[in-house]
Amino acid sequence: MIEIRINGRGGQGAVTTSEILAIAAFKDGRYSQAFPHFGVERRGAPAMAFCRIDDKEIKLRTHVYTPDYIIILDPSLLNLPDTLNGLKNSGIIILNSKEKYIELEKKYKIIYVDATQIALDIIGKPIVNTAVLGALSKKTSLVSLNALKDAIKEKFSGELADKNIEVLQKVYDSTN
Amino acid sequence: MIEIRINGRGGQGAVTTSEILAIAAFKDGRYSQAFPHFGVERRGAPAMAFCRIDDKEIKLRTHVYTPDYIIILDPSLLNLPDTLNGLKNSGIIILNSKEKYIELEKKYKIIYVDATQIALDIIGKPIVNTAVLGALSKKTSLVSLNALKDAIKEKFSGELADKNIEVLQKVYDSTN
Amino acid sequence: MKKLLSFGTRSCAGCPASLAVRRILEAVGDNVIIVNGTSCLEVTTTQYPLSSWNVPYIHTAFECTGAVASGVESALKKMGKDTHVVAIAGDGGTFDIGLQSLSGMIDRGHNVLYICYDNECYANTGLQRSSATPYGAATTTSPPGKFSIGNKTFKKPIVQMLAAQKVPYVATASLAYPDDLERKVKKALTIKGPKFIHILAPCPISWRFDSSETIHVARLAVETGMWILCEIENGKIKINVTPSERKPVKDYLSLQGRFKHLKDEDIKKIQEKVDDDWKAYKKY
Amino acid sequence: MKKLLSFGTRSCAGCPASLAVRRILEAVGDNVIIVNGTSCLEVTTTQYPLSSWNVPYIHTAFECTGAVASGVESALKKMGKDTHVVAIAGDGGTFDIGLQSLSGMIDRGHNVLYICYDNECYANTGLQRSSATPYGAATTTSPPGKFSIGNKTFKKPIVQMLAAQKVPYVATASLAYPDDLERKVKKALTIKGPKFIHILAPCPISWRFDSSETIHVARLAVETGMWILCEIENGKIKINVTPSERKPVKDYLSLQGRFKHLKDEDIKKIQEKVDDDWKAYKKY
Amino acid sequence: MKKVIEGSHAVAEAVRLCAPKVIAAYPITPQTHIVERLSKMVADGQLDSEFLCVESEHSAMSACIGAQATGVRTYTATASQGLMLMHEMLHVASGMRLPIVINVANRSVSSPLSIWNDWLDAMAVRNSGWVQLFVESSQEALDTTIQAYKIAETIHLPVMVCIDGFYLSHTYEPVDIPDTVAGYLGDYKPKVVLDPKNPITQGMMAGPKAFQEFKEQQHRALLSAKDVIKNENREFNKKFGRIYGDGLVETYNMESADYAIISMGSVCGTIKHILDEKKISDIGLIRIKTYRPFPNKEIIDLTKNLKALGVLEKDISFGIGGALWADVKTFVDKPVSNFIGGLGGRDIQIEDIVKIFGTIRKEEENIHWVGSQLKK
Amino acid sequence: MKKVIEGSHAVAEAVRLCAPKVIAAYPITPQTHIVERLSKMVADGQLDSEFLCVESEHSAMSACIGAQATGVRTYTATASQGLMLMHEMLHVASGMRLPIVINVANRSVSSPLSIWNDWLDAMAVRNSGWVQLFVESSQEALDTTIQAYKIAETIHLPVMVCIDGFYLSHTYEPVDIPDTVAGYLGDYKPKVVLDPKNPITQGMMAGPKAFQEFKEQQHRALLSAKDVIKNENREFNKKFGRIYGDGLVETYNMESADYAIISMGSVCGTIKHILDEKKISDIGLIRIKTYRPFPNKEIIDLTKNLKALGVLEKDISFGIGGALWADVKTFVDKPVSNFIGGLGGRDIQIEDIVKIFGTIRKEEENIHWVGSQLKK
Amino acid sequence: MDKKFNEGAWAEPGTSVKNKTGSWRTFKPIVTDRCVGCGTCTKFCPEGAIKIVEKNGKKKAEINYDYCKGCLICLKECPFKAIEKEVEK
Amino acid sequence: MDKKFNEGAWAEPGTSVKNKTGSWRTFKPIVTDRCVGCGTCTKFCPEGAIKIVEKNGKKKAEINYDYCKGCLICLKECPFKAIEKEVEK
Ligand SMILES: Cc1ncc(C[n+]2csc(CCOP(=O)(O)OP(=O)(O)O)c2C)c(N)n1
Ligand SMILES: Cc1ncc(C[n+]2csc(CCOP(=O)(O)OP(=O)(O)O)c2C)c(N)n1
Ligand code: SF4
Ligand code: SF4
Ligand code: SF4
Ligand code: SF4
Ligand code: SF4
Ligand code: SF4
Ligand SMILES: [Mg+2]
Ligand SMILES: [Mg+2]
Repeated sequence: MIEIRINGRGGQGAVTTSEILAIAAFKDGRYSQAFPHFGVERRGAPAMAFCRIDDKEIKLRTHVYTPDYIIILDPSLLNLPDTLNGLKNSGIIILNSKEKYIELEKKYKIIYVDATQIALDIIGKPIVNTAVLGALSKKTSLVSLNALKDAIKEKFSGELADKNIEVLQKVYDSTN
Repeated sequence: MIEIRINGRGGQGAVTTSEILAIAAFKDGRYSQAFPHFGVERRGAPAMAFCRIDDKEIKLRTHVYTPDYIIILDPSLLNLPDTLNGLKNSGIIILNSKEKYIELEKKYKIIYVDATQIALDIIGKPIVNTAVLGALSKKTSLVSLNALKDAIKEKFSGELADKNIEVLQKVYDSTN
Repeated sequence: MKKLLSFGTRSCAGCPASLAVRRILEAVGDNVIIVNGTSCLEVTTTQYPLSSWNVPYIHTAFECTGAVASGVESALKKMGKDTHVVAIAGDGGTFDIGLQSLSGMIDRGHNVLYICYDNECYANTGLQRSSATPYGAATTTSPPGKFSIGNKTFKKPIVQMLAAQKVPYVATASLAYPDDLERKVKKALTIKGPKFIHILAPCPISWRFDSSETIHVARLAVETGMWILCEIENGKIKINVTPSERKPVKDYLSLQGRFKHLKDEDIKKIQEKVDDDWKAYKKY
Repeated sequence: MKKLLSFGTRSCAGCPASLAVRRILEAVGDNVIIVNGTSCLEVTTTQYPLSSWNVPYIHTAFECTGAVASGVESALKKMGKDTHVVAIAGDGGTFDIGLQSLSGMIDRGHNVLYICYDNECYANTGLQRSSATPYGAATTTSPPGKFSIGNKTFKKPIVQMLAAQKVPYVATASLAYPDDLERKVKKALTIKGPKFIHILAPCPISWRFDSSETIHVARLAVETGMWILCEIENGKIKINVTPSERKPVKDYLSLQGRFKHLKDEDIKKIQEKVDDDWKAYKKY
Repeated sequence: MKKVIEGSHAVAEAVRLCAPKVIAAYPITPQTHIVERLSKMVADGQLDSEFLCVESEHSAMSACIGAQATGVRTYTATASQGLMLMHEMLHVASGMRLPIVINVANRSVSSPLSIWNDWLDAMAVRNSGWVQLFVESSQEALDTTIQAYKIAETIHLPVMVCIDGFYLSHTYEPVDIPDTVAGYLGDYKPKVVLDPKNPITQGMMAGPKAFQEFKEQQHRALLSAKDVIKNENREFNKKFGRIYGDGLVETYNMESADYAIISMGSVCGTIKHILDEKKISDIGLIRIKTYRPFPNKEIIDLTKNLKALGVLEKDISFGIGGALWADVKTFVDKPVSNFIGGLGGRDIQIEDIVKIFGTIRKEEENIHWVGSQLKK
Repeated sequence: MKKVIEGSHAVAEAVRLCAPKVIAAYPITPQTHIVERLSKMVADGQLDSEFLCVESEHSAMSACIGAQATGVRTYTATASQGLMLMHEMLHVASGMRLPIVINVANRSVSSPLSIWNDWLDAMAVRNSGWVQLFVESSQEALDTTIQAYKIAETIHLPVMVCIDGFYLSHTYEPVDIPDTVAGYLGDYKPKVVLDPKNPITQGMMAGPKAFQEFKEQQHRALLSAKDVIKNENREFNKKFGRIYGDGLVETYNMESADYAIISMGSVCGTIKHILDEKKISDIGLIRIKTYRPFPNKEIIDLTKNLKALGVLEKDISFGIGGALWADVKTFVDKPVSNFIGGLGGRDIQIEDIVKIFGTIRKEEENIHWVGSQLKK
Repeated sequence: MDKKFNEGAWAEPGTSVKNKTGSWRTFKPIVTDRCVGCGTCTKFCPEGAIKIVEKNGKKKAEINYDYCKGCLICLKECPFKAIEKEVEK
Repeated sequence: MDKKFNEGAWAEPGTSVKNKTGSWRTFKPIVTDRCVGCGTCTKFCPEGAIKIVEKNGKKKAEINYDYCKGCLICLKECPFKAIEKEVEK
């Protein structure tokens, strides 16, 4: 079972990210589960969501304490003490950032993606969730590009879906 | 233990009758208990109240099913099937009525009192409860006249108390 | 025709609630569902296994007449049935504990005629103060005493409040004016959406007058101007009965035991309030 | 001076509720007890073990702000203390689930200033319709769709309803007019008995505008006449700001995501309602 | 002073003696006589309280919470539908640790509507964290209401004193009214209050990190009531010369008993009467006075040497059985029969109880509906 | 169709399939997503219902009662404070024998305020005469909500389907949504309705002569739900190929167990996971799906040969212990330890459960607070 | 009663006719010959116990004593003072 | 925590100062020299995070970045357009 945590800020779509990922993983023929770490904090405050992916039915319903992956939607979250909590030693970070975090790279594998810029370019708003998933898909075997596309179509509709797929494809193509 | 039931109509004061009786009995140095048979019926509908008197503490809290005495505040109640329910064989009826009920006298001892008339004369309203208790006091050893007077003073005040005591005395004096 | 409220209710002799319902049902007819809140009316007309109602009737609790009526009306709508829904509640169930439920029903625009019969107290539980109790009245929870003149607030102006919520039809009615009452009920039923009729219901027990005086007291309320017969349609008020010369409120108050402790100055205060109310109504 | 609402509330950036409270407390000072109903304000200012309040504060539940304030005020009275009681609740807690409790508080005449900050929905639970939600607005329980234009009712006229209940002082206020707001709070505190102030609270999250626009939207509400700044003292109304030329409501609506699905005819309907309201207010 | 007064008035006298500063109540049968009497006391200047005619029971409890949090003693009374309607606020009051006192004139719960006595109301709120005390007589109602303030203020939890509707609330019987409770119940001196001089925040949200501990504390505090109640039972006896078992349970005729009937409230008087009159020796009565916290240890001890028990109760926990029976069965490990009766005002008669005694002696375990008219 | 959707949306899909004509609801976290989705379905014409934005939960249940009594299927959902506020009307609904269906997205009860999951809400209303079903997964939430209508309409009692707030309501996972329930759930055909053609009276008062029998009938009807639930569990399986234990309880890993942990709801998933992962053989799980009526016989049978039990529950019945523990102890006569945890959203972690297993094996009987930070 | 095993407490319409409230009376209203059958009293009787009947070609109020509770509103309100009272026996 | 054995959940006043919401910002408002210290922005800041200070005899708005959430109301409402924004790092 793979456990993923998404760290973001209220309003940035950590929850949506986890949901799209779960939908996509299911479309890939696996079992999945996504859920928020629900608080009363408002837009702007640090927020979390969880996702589990497995080849068999997922019965476990605790929070995710020792994630295999952490997706970080906003580099400023790295300033907070808890952002990397529990990440497994072999764990992978998907980080939305223009800049590199060399110090951190010593400890963890980091996948960078400049999600904000790409989202601004294409959607016109800093909606980063599909972008980070694009990078995740490219660099890991966790979820396929096609499944993500289908998941986006299920979750969004019309223009918003199209644009998000564009973002996804762009990130996928440009990540290396 | 002596058990008494008061049968009247809503608004006629069956409950008050039982209460005055209980207060008076206690003033005579005995234990007592009074309580209504509470229904949702309104003024005019048949109504009941109960009273118990004993020389020791009264713990029993059921309704009264087999009264030793039945006080009937209104002779028309005799038309109803349940009015004499449960009266013990040796039981006594205190009946507010001008007229005699010869048939009934064959089965029960009846104490008559023209309470309505006396009350109308003195109080100006057909408030019959003290009148019937006056007759009860005169003809039985259940409760003393003085205790009833004190009870009336406790329950009513001012003119109303005075007039009720007048009624009581008058009934007491005229009953034979 | 079958009596829509049958014989044998358990209400007190001279009961204004029973009488009000007879007049209401006469106007409404039998294509109706009645929704009733806990009250004298409910308790005296339904006791298992007997019911006085010859029209479909539902009671659930005290504070939710508006909400239950909303549910009934919504179900009828979905069933495609064209049956009137008439909610009936007392003043306590309308001014106090059921106000919110009523206001919600109005807000959602349910097609319900809500009628409050107002005996100015919680009569069913034995005459406690409600916010419909008039100034100075003795009730068991606003008793007069060394430190109390009786009820110290003026009656909540429910009609104005509901008119302010833009109920399309709001009216007051009196048992002493049965034709006016029936006309208003009929008129209300022609209007789609929420409607409110407020009937003064002089209660011999709670107000302490002889049971034969119910209508007399109801009439005096109108003649002294303590009860203003009016209709407010889409915010426009129409006064139905303007006494050529209003009798002094004392005539009304002195008939009732609940006011017998009042002093002249208290009565004056009440008279002034009535005079002010008339001024306000006329201006409106 | 110590900030009476301290730093570190958990409200969203651009929150009108936090801002309203800052203005209110500036006017009230520190001799006050705050009674708050469940709402964004409560949830974002008190979470054990941290509180943002530097004045005594109590929250109990959602629907009973008026009743809790009544209890606090009664206790103070008996203790002989001269402390203000200010109740603060959202529109849901005032127009809907707390209306009855408020009306009861008014009826009993408690010396409480009750302030409703109105973000026109249940914001704390994520933007559901309340009876303060304006016509046409999209909320999660009044979503637009094939069979729905969004919210199908007009805003409940709470100010008129409470004025009709004869609250001695009722006023509306706007975050864009902070001096007017503070003046009204101060004035209200000079009046004995229940007082009500209604503050429009444009919420960037629920209304869907940028967090920097809170004041801009609040001002547009006044300039388009959708929000009428007024005071009603003992039934007499005074309009505080009359825009020389009212801007079209479209200016206000088009800034907000919640109205973006509206068609021109819907906007026309809203414009007409505003025009009518102004007529009514002027006549009043 | 000893007088024959109504149970409701006995309660009102107790409240007058404890002198709450704020009383907020809404009328409901059979609670009305209590609050009517209190209104009159206030109107006449015998009691210096604010009496709030609130617009619902939800608001009655809310106003008490507001006033108590501000720093004064409060009081309310209700029954049945009223108790149901304030249910939410019962949890708030106990969670906020406010020592409010309520009298419940126990009455059934709708639907069907019933204004008559049973315990469906109190049992439906037994999870709300209040101390729940059931009394047998008007005297005990008065005494217990006074003790309730003491208990509540000691453990910082609200207390509910249950008196059977009509059976106690509307019954006149001799009651001794103390002249004063001054030497027993001191002034109310809360520590956490709403005060501009020390502007603390009350009634907060608590997140997953802290919430559970507050509930554990609350449970502990409620359990600690057992000792407090026992103690107050003794203290009260010292001052006023009246005592009720050990405060938690009272036993009667248990000296040579092989069996016991367990019950609460006024029907225990009837049971005592029968035990006396019929000179029964093999059956005793265990009257539970303190229902919450539940006197589990006491009941285990008292029943240790018995052959079988019967629980007589005026309530039903639908889909399981009598609530009191289930509580007893939770701790007692021998045949316990359940007798559900007196619902909606059905009078439990002498013959009913005699029959119950017979069934208990059979040492079976079944649920019986007292006087049922339904086919089996 | 099998999709990854939110638990709340799974419930909404179930409701859509059952097509109640009137839905009345008031928002409260974590129930909101259910009713928001239903609003949207109505707005889009996917569901032909009146959606009433009522002004409180008390009114939500009242409106459902009114509509159901008029003759249509109804629905509402709530949680926590909302369930408390409608408590009075829960009793009215069951007493009136109206087959209303509610989903409760279980959340704690104030004070302190908590928006997070536990069962304090559902447990506080366990006396109200409703069938109470607890589910483990979103799929079960969907399936059980459909069955709820069938059960309710068969026994003429309302049904409450409890789903853990957030843990289920806000979780996305694969759910199979049936195309139709037409072959399973027929049209709603009540006999006693408000209709001018047959103008009967509903919601009456009943005096002492009749009231108790109505409650006895109601209790019997609720007990009769056991067979109905078992049957619907099988019928549903025939139509849709999914089954949950025998409908009352579900067992897991009990084949060679000496001990069992008894619990309800979503945490059972975690327990199953641990039993699997750690290949535990001496401990099994008994998941109670039907909490009311209480499956006493089933539990007695299943535990007959066990050495000891543990009850894990997210609630506390103040002054006595866990409510579920007390229920189990009422019928089971061996050491049963009580583990109270997960209150106010405290996450019950894998280590917590491992520890619980250890304690159960000790065969003691105590009340433990899972992860307590308080001193003993 | 068992037949209602699966139903709440409901009642057939108008069954309270079984409840003969005539027995509640203290005073009994008597319609005298002064009655002209104007019908006023019928609108004011809380029990609905008065109806107008034709007798010998004349309209006249008739009181249903099975249900009349004796409130005497009719007596008070009759514009022709056509109703008198007597004490009920 | 045990000390509160007999108390509900209550809090000391103003303790939320511990909750530094400055970390929530996406954009950071910067007061430029165009500021004349008119104070308008202080009445509109939902966080109460702006105060007017004297610097070199000139009044000027000062933002408390520990708590400013970056809503940019101040930027929008400043009559002198004296506030600018930058992306938070
Ligand atoms: C929640 C609740 N509280 C209290 C009651 C008790 N109660 C029943 S009827 C009633 C009085 C009703 O007053 P009103 O609505 O004015 O009708 P009336 O009895 O005067 O006809 C009261 C207080 C109740 N049934 N439910
Ligand atoms: C009885 C009850 N029902 C529902 C809720 C859930 N709830 C908490 S706050 C809230 C919304 C409050 O709306 P409003 O009063 O307008 O304040 P806002 O959140 O918009 O600031 C709701 C529905 C609750 N706490 N209690
Ligand atoms: S108390 Fe008044 S309203 Fe109630 S039944 Fe009697 S007369 Fe009618
Ligand atoms: S949702 Fe609106 S009102 Fe609520 S905290 Fe956020 S900005 Fe403030
Ligand atoms: S009794 Fe009087 S009121 Fe009645 S019909 Fe005859 S004349 Fe008319
Ligand atoms: S006395 Fe009253 S009840 Fe009898 S007929 Fe006349 S009005 Fe009707
Ligand atoms: S920043 Fe602008 S609004 Fe603020 S003080 Fe300076 S000039 Fe005034
Ligand atoms: S950006 Fe917003 S929070 Fe920050 S100082 Fe400006 S107004 Fe205040
Ligand atoms: Mg009334
Ligand atoms: Mg709001």
